[in-house]
Amino acid sequence: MLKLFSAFLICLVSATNALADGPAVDTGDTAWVLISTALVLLMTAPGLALFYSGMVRRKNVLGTLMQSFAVLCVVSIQWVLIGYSLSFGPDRLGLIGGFEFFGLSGVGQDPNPDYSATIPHQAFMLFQMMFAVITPALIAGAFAERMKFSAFLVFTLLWTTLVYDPLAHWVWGVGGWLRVLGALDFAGGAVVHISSGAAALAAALTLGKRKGYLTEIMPPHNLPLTVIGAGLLWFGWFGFNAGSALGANGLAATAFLTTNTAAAGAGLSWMAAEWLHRGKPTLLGLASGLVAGLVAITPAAGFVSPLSSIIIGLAAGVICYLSVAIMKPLFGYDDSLDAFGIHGVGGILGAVATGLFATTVVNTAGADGLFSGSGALLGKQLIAIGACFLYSFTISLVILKAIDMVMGLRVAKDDEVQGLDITQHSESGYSL
Amino acid sequence: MLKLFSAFLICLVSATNALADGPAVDTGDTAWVLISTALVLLMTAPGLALFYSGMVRRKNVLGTLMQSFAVLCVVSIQWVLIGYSLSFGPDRLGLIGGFEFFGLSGVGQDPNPDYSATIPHQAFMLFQMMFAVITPALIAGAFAERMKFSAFLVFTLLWTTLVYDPLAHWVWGVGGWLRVLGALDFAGGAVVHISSGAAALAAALTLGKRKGYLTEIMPPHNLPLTVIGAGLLWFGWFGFNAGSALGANGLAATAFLTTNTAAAGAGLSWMAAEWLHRGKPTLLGLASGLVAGLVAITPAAGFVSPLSSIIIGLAAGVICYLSVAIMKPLFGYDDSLDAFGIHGVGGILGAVATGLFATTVVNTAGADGLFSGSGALLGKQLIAIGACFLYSFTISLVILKAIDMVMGLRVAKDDEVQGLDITQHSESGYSL
Amino acid sequence: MLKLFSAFLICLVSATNALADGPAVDTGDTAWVLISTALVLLMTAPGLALFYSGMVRRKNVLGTLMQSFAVLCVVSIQWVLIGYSLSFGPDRLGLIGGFEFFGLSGVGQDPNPDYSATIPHQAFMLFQMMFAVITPALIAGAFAERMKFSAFLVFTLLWTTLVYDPLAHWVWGVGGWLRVLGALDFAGGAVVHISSGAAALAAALTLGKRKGYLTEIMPPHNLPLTVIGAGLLWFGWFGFNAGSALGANGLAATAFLTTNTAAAGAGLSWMAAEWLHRGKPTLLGLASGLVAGLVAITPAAGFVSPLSSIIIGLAAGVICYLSVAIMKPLFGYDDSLDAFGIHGVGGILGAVATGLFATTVVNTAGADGLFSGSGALLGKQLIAIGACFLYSFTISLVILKAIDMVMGLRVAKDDEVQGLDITQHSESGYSL
Amino acid sequence: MKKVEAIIKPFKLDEVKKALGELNIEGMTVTEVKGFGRQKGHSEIYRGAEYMVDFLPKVKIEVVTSDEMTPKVVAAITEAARTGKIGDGKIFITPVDDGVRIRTGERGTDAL
Amino acid sequence: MKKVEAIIKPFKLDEVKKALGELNIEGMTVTEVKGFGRQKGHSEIYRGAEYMVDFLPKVKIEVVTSDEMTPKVVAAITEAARTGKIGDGKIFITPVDDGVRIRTGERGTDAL
Amino acid sequence: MKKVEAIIKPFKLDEVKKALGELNIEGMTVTEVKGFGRQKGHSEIYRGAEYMVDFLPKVKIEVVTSDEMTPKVVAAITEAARTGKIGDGKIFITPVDDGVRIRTGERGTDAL
Ligand SMILES: Nc1ncnc2c1ncn2[C@@H]1O[C@H](COP(=O)(O)OP(=O)(O)O)[C@@H](O)[C@H]1O
Ligand SMILES: Nc1ncnc2c1ncn2[C@@H]1O[C@H](COP(=O)(O)OP(=O)(O)O)[C@@H](O)[C@H]1O
Ligand SMILES: Nc1ncnc2c1ncn2[C@@H]1O[C@H](COP(=O)(O)OP(=O)(O)O)[C@@H](O)[C@H]1O
Repeated sequence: MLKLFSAFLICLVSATNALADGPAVDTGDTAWVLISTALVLLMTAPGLALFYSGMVRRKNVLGTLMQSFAVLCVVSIQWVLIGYSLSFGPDRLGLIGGFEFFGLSGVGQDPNPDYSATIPHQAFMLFQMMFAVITPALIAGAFAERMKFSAFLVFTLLWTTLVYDPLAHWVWGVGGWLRVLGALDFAGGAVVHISSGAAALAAALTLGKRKGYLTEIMPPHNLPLTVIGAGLLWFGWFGFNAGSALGANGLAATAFLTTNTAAAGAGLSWMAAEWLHRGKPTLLGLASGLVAGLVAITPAAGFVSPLSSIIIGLAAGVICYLSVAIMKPLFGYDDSLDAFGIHGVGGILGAVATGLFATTVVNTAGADGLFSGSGALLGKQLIAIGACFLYSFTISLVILKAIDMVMGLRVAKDDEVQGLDITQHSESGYSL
Repeated sequence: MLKLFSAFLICLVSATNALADGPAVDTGDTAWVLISTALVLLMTAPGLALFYSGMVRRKNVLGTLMQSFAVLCVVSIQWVLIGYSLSFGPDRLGLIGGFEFFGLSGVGQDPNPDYSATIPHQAFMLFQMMFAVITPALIAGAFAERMKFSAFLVFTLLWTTLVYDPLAHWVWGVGGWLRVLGALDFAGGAVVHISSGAAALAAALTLGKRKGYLTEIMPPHNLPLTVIGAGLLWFGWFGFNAGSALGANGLAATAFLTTNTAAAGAGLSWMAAEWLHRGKPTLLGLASGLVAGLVAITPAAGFVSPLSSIIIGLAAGVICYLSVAIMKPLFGYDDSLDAFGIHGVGGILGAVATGLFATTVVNTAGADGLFSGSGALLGKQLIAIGACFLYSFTISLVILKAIDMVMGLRVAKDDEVQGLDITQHSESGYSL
Repeated sequence: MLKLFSAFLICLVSATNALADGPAVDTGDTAWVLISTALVLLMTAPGLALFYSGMVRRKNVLGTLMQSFAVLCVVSIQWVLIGYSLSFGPDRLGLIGGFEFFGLSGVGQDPNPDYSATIPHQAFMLFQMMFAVITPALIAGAFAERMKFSAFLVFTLLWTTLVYDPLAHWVWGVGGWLRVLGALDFAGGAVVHISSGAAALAAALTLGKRKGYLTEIMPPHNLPLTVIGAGLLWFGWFGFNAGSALGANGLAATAFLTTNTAAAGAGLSWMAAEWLHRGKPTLLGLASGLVAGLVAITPAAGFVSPLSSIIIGLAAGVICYLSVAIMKPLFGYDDSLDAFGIHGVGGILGAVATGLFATTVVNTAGADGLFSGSGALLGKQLIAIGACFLYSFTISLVILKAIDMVMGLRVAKDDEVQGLDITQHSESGYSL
Repeated sequence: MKKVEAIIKPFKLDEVKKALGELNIEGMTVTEVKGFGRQKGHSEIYRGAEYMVDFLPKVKIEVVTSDEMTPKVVAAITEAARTGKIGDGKIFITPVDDGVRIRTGERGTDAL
Repeated sequence: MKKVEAIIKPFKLDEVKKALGELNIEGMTVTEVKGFGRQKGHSEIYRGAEYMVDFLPKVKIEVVTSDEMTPKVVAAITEAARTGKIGDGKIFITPVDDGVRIRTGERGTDAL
Repeated sequence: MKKVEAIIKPFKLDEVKKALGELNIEGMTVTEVKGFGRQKGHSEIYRGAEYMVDFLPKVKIEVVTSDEMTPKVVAAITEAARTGKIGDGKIFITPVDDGVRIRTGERGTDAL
């Protein structure tokens, strides 16, 4: 803490060592990464905020929106102070980054060639920040409509620091053990989606079901909000995936393309699955499917061909549908907005698919997957999936239990009935 | 089909011939085209989806949103598999592209200098994809609130393949007969707006009026949605028009500028026309007007001066207003959300205006129009307008009649009364 | 007028002197400034339009949306015809720009090195246009729910021409007296926020309170709209601030970073202040706070370190909260949506903070503030604040009084009760 | 005085209003309600889960009228609101002791 | 027991509530309704087409009260809701056989 | 015939519907209303200003039924809607002169 504070003081005065001598910044790459960063922010707020809040009941619309916005604020600060350093600071044992970048000391306007030689180090840091922001916001889907806001804030801060930051280091940090192992994760299939999905499952189990779950009808209160959110997610995901090329180049174009086709394929296949299963093609189904496709293509986006991405998308739509419509009722947990069912399941699917479909023809910096003749990658992907899932699930469980003991996770029964908006925030969403 | 499938297999393995030797990619141009591509996606979903769905009655909000999203999914796949090849594949007789690009075979990370020498071929293909996506989505305005969803899916697929792809080839494909002729269409006045407008008219005539049209009040159910859509359309249209410069250069700046002023002028002039005619300046009028201005400037954006664009905008607002408020009731067709009245009429207006206002002072790759002393261009524009309108109108009519015979175009009377949301999708938009 | 018209004719024919010889355009910088321009448009419409319209009562939702959209249309035209020239045309006495750029004559595709050597002059002009657009739209928050639409149009045109254009020249125009003095305003703290805040106060005082103010409950009618707006404002503000670097470089990254952290800090600190003061953390509070943080960082964004930006953000959230929750009721004016309380107060705070926290370590083109050892800058900042506030306040008052005498500012009592939507625009927002 | 209270299908409102207009009925009050009855509802599907929604949107029209007019009003509504299909709705006639026009203070049938 | 049912202009609700409070009326039920009457509606314009909207937003207040209180309640509402302009609304008084407080099962005026 | 009019807490609607179903009551009409009573409201905070909201969301159920059934209906609602906490709501029983089934023109209890 003292260390942090002195780093803070130093930075305040000496600031961001904005020298002008290092490797040259490419303006095109920088423009692309900056706009991609903005796009990923848009995914969280208002994108995900709307996607989720349209699905809850009217009385919880603000509480749900609030979660995404609060995460954005909290993690934006955490990342600058400690998160970036824990994730991307000099390696310690393959497990975590060191303190060197605390308070962004040493993170300036020049490129850091370890991560991106053509854009300002701050631009790389900002792009990564938005990934750290969206991940805990995704988890909130699992415990929608019943978590105390104060507990949520504490959870966000702890989870980001204890789960997200180490995982980001494992997979993306120079020296991180999964990176060294050779597991591929183009834009965060494991770091973002598997980790948030595993935490979501832990949260759904720890918090328990909503009052009235499966006995009362809980239809989405405002599907147009959800659909605006889905549209913004699709739009923003181009920043997420194609931005992960860290430059405006051919690889970015390929990642953009695979992202788009996977989303389209999964939107259609979820719709088709529900049509066959329930007799009607629904808009919420199409929207859920396209998100599932975006999730599944995330780890693979820069490693697979366009046609492979269609297959990944088609599979993601069907499999996530089954996990949500069949598996969830079977086991009976209340993953309210399907954070596990879509991000957990879709993320695992995508990580496996990367092991199957990756090809060095698309990206020489990648690897060849099973269908290009090599099984090694698939093995590494399975290790990465297992490690990320288990680590996130376990630590999330510990954090949640601890918070529950100290301050309680769940709002009072009466408050749940009255809704989060009035009881947690003293506001009403609408007076239409 | 077999051919397609083998092309598919080849691509899956050998993928996107991502070599690194061709003409160099410019990162700034690539950043601009990629973000422009994302902007055009945003225009369709959620932009147009919201613009349209706010105008329908509450009971059809999801059905209307669904159309734009479904088009996005369907055409994203169609374009990768066959659409791009039919539009931009090697020319056959000036009428259609060949099979060479099926499944994106040969469409890789290197530039294709035939179309854009400074960005990856895949980026050009993606940018064009989003144009193919939005066009059939526009048509849906004409038959809002009454078309069967299954019929809509079939229509979208057929129309894109049989109408859009050939027209894109005629106007923009190397060797396309209208391109060879010298007709100018900077960003799709003919390909996108005239073609969708003509199809919209065909659809309004084929499907017939909504139950209660002109006898019942059918006010927009949620104008804020429409206005969010209008704002996103304006924003996205910078990608549509300025992105059509295919680079981040002076021409892009000019196209950006003419786009903005035309939208502003048309928003004001529609508002003023309605104010004079009906006594009040309406928000829906201003929003409709700005879209009309965006439509009208589309073919002209990179060929005319800023002040010309103001004039084009002012004209578009008034003329589209008259077509919607005077012409439509006169003839009595039910172009429900004025897809013909705004996109057809505005597109024709813009193509004519290009023949009048174009000047090589703005763009040496363009041509001089009537007001710069040459009548030749205007003649070519009229040929292009006529050809595109007639082709689209005729084929659309044939497609619609065929679908009607095979599976029926229109929902049952009772279903129309109950609304598309419940009868087609088993969902409700709101439980507020 | 005649002059204007002939300039107009010349431009129409000779157009935008689109030569190809001047200093070279950098594609990356151009891509960044064009997309930033689009982002700032998005801030006004639909961003600010939604932010404001969600807070009014249902009966005024369209009237409030209409104001932002109408400003966008009116100022887009005004800027092309005269505004840009008055602001950035060759200097006259340090006070105003000359007529040289009327009708954009001489504003072409080549860079104008006076302002930006690496992007087309038109791109610079467009970027500045969007600042001129948003500023009067901000003021509308002060007189929401009671101004005549016709009076609003006249006010917008006069205010932009008589207040905004000169102020932009003072601060940013080559030769402008505040620029010469050395006052710093990175992205418009004084030009945009202090000027609109001062005008807002003048408007709140001139128009008087809404009927029922403080006696009736006037809760926001649709907070999700407000929150969508807040999200779009955050997203767009990256264009506003980081775009003000006028290139895709390290400075843009720093401005992006300070913008984000200030918004996050202020969102949290407003929330915390309200939590302490009223016992609940509200979503409207968090959203208001983040906007306050964005306002406060605007003048400082490219001059201060990331950690300073957190402090500025934290301060902005608390101080703007106090101005809105304590100062406003104390004095009893009805600044309905807190245009003065957030933009005026936040803008002043930011300009002062620039004088305190600025450091040449971050930006050599900047200056050192008090905490880097030099008090001179702070003095200049205070002069700039005083001059901009007083000029805007005084002229705004004169304009408003004049309009009131000629045509009346305020709708009739009965119309206020019935709402602007029906009485000014003959429309209803919803029929849900 | 009687209050005639009709619960009808929403899309029949215009026709009923017109029919009442022909009787020179100059006032009525309309409420959006949800009806439960023999007419069956519809199912809705959200993420693969199917719900039965058995409350249907209906419109309630209230007309207070003189005893003499009551049968005519009932007849007019019955005719205008009928489609012949299940769910057409009900009319209930209830007694009203008195009425007041707030603006003038008029009482009884003068208040209508 | 009587039910006093008043249809008033929405912005008068607060004043009426206050006036009833002064009578120690401690309960009421409020519904948003649409009214059709002598007060003319307004026109709306969508893409150049003009519609007459003749249903106006009104608020219905229902107060069940004892027979003795009824005239006072009626008087209080009449006074508080009056603007003197057309469309101020109506009050209807209807008989109530009995009332129950669900929480306690109390009956009659005790239930109020 | 009587109209039984119950104002209850919204989340009790399903239980009340079920309880009525057990009595073979096959029709009812439901309205969203706002209630004011002994149950206190909640405060809302907007930009530091605190408002008291004393109107609470309630649901009004109307069931028209025969005189014989009326006590049973009242009892069923009372039981199903009770939580024992303040604000559970009221039931009012009012007389109905006649009823009509619009579809068939049936009258009286046949219309139900
Ligand atoms: N006993 C009742 N009390 C109050 N409202 C009723 C009653 N029965 C029916 N309704 C209302 O009348 C509507 C139509 O009734 P329903 O049984 O569906 O068809 P029908 O009118 O053809 O008999 C219902 O939706 C409900 O609103
Ligand atoms: N006969 C009636 N039955 C039921 N409601 C009525 C009747 N007449 C009027 N109303 C209600 O009273 C409101 C006011 O009536 P209106 O004729 O406009 O003005 P006024 O109350 O001044 O006579 C109407 O909007 C309607 O809701
Ligand atoms: N006199 C009344 N007339 C009409 N409705 C009433 C009356 N008193 C109460 N109500 C309704 O009943 C609801 C519950 O009343 P309240 O006094 O809060 O609790 P309780 O039912 O436990 O006595 C109120 O919200 C209101 O809708």
